[in-house]
Amino acid sequence: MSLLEVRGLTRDFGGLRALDDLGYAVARGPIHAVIGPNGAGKTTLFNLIAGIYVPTAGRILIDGQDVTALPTWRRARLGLARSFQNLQLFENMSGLDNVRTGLHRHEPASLLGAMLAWPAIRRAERAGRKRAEELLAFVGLEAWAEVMAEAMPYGVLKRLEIARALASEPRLLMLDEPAAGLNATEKGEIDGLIRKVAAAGTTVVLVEHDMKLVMNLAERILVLDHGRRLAEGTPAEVRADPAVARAYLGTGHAA
Amino acid sequence: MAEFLQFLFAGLTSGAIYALVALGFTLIYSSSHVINFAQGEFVMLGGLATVGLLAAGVPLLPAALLAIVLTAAAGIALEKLAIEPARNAAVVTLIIITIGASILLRGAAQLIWGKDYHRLPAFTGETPLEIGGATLLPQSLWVIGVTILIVLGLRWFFGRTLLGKAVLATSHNRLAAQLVGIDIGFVLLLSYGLSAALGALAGILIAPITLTSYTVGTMLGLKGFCAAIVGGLGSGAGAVVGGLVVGLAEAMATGYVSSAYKDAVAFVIILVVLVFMPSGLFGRRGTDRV
Amino acid sequence: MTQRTVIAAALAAALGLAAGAAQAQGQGPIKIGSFLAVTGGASFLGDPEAKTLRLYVERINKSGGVLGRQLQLIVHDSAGDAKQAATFAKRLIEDDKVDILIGGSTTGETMAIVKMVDEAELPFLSLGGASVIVEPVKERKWVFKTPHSDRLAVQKVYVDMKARGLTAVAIIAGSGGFDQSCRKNAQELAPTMGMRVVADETYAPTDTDVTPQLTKIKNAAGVQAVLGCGFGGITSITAKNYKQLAMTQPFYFNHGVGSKQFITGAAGGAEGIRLPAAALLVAADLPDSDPQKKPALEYAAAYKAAFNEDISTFGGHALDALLIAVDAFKRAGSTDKKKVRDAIESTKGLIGVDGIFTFSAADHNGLDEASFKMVVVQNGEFRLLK
Amino acid sequence: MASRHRGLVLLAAVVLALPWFLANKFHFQVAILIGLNALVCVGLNLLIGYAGQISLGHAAFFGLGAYVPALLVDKLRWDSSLALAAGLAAVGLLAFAVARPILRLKGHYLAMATLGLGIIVAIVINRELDLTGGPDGMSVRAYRIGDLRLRGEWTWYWITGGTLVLGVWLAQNLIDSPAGRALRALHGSEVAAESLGIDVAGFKVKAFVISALYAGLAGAMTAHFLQFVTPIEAGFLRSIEFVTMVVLGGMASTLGVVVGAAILTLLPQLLTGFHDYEHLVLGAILMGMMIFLPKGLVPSLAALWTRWRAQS
Repeated sequence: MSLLEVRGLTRDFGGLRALDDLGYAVARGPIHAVIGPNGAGKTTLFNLIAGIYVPTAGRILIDGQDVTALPTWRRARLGLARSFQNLQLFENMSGLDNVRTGLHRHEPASLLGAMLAWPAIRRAERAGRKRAEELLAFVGLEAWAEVMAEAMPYGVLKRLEIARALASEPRLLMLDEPAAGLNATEKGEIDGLIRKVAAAGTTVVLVEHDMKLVMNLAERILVLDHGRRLAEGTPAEVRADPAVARAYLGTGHAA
Repeated sequence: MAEFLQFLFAGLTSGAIYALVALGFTLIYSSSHVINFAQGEFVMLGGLATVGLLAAGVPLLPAALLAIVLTAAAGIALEKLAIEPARNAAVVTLIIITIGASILLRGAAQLIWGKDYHRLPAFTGETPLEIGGATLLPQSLWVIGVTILIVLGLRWFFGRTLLGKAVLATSHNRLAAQLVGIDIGFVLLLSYGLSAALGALAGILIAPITLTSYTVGTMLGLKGFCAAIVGGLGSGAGAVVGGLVVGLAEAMATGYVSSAYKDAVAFVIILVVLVFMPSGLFGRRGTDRV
Repeated sequence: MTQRTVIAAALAAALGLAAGAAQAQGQGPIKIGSFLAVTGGASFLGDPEAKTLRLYVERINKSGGVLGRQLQLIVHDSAGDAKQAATFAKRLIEDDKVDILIGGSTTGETMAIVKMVDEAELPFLSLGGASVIVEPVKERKWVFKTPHSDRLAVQKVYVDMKARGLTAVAIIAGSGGFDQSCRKNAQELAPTMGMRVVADETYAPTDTDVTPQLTKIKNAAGVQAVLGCGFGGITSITAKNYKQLAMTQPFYFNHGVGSKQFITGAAGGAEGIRLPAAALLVAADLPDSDPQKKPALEYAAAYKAAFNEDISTFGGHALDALLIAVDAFKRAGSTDKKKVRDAIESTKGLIGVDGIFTFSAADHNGLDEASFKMVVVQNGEFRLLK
Repeated sequence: MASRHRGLVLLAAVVLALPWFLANKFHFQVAILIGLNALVCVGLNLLIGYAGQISLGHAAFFGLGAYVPALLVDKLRWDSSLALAAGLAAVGLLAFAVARPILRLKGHYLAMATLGLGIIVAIVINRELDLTGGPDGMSVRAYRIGDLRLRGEWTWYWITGGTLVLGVWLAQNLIDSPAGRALRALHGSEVAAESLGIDVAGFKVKAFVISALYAGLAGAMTAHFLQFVTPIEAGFLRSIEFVTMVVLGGMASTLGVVVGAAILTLLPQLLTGFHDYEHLVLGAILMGMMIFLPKGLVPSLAALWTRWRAQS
């Protein structure tokens, strides 16, 4: 059974069809990528899977369970995590607290218990703190633990967002343009980080414009154009597909 | 029928008053995304300043114009001295600043003009017009007429003039507006000045009907805020519709249900509208873009 | 540790720790403490009250004070808020150690502190309207009041209506405490006085228009007279709307409209309206034999000279309270609280501007009803209804 | 000692030491009112400061907390504690019922909706004359536990002080917990919070209800202490006062809002000498503080202090 599957997924914005009857399945294991020219529907697909948008038609299944009607937070609790194209960090929190928030689905979230300082919660707090520190180290941000997110540089925020997503120990990690806006060195770091994540057993789906990065990282690639599937396959297959080349050349996005 | 007409006139008059105040809210919100809780005080200032100038022997028209200019100056000062220095503050901080401003303005008005209430003479007499068995004061027509003129004027300003378009551009995207060379500082000053002037004009127009004193701003401000929200913040037409909805609902509820809870009507409407339309009747519905 | 510094500094400043608060009793000035609704919705009461107290304390001091001591007046603005009033009253009692309390412009402010003055055993002259302030007298040992009871106001109106053969009355009342108390009295008194309430409408004091309410009254069956309960700008609007709708039933108001602003604000709409008011309002119309005429005219002149405003009957409540206090201090021969209280209770025939006061153990209002007159607006002036 | 307890210990120390500096019953009364307002603000801060949801209507809960128990005791002769529990239940239920639809709103729309809710409750209390005594208010019986009547400044000082310390302890525990981080997270980014499995709508409702309960409890205590209550306690201006206390003292700073409550409760006492100029000065102070210390007094001063220390 696929870890993630969408069937007949369609989404309209006003008169515009952003995603058109898309079928797509993500198997457990490797790194997947979704590419396509601007406006191809990549982020829309992510937002539909995450539950930010409601589909106009179609179904979304996680591990065979139909989640189409579930709100975002319930899907997250099933093991779906993501990063955002335009960074959505908690600016009012420190680096460490950002990551600790990622632990939410594994922690006792009772308000009453928290107020009364129940031992179980204090214990979870200590364990969570340790886990978050490990995760910060994993993405190489130990030094930023006590800095408020609003004071962090862009490259750091990118990695912090991944650490936060990892904290929820997702089955499926969706990364929306993880390399956008990064310089070559930083891109190298992100590349290594994604490999590390995948090696640790998390399935990764990423949307990315940087073809070098995608071709290097991904084992399977879905190509979207105008909300439709243009091609799907290994990097080599996709590279060889004439339709893909046409679509990219047509919009000036040479790979 | 006569009874219905009477309620209708009352509702239209009150509605037009609320709409005038709401337009002031809308103007400032459009350019700066600040809700100015001192908006009602501009209405108060306009009315009281005119009363004061009249008492000092200035004829009505120059007194009214001078009062509008003075109030506009107060609006500009508010922007320059209080809003501008705190432009990066949180929404609620800005709310407290404008509330502070309204306390300050009320305190100043009470010192200058005392605590008595005053009346301005009606522009064209006090003889009520009789229409279908119901009566309407000529001053109500002034209020309704000027409201219509202002809405048309604002439409022209935003649609046809460069300055108006600059204000709109600032409202949509401040950074982009700055990049195309719009002087944001000036646009903000302008919209506060204009909004204060609008408030003052409202204050002068309604003083013959509602009388005026240093306390009239509070409730008029709240009702105006209500109207602006019902209409959907930032929409001029919405502000007018919102004002009329609130005014008419109050009058009809009083007339056909009960007057005991009349002053709650506006707020019940607010809750009902917002539960079903979280951005008001004409507000932009935003989707999070992530 | 910044927090502690801030808290400590604020507290020290606020609570006046530095000030050597305790002053030798009996040597310094006689302290009169007052908390009034100087601002806010009830400022039509508190403002003239505060002005009157300041004016007359100054005058008394100029003429040598009381018992050879000067009067010291301490006024706090409660803004009509009962919690604020209670805190200021506590401050006056505990911190300023006043010799007498005058104040509470409204019933709410007063009722919030009646228990407090009882425990502090301090004489208290309230300016509030409701009769519960001094009743039951047994529980109000230290509380007195100077204004006529607002129940009496409605009684006066009803008597006048009945004399004109009007028995079906419509009420239009504001939502404030003063207004609602009048409305409640009007409803409760009606059956006992042979009146019927046939319509009952409410407005908020901040309303801009009351034509819908008045239209309902106009179209209600059998309304013979209308009673307005309220004060402030909205009463002028009501009178104006009444005229606009060309309503013909005799229109009455309670004593809340007893100030010149009401008439000027109504733009002619006040003409013919009747209301009960202290004789003060129509002092010029009183026969020369009336003992109140002279003090009332004097007060009106002094107030006008000092503030360039016309008097309202509410300032008169404060003046009477001050006069009663001064009289009691003199007769008690000291500021001993028990003696002053007893002296107030034994006040007899004191001529105030509201009327003539004679207190007793059973009556802590002590006003004769005769001094509450029916008044009519004629040619833009309040005139005594004869 | 965990960092979250440092402020608590400081507060407890102030509560314990303060009576030495209070000269008379008036001073105690002001201290008690500060404590009760602070209690409201500690709860409101969870909603506004941490969860980032504005409310301009919390006086409604304060007012209901005052009126419902008072009425149950007065009209139905209920036991004080039972009435208090019922009052808090009523406050909690109302908050729960309105929270979900209202908290879908954002920014100024939320401000308006909460403001409207508050005003409606105040109007109802004001209008139901036969029940509540209307605008002139009603007397409230002293709180009774068995034959013991809780009266007087000394008693209420310790009740208030103890409740405030307890209230701060509970709030601090919450802030420093998974649930507390969830609240802060939805302030930072609702969509990110949702994507991490946080039930944003649910947490908003819970924060709203908890803050309403703080306000309701403080309202009940205020009414029992003063033995009198008027509809002003539920009114729009009171709501604004509470929010101002929170913002002035410092959003998302529990000690900050206590300081904010202290300042705003003291201001009328400090400014009363200005007489006619009182409102002018009050408005100027509010504006000045918010313009120059937009993050609130305590956080702004703390930041200055850190910078000053770093420089020297």
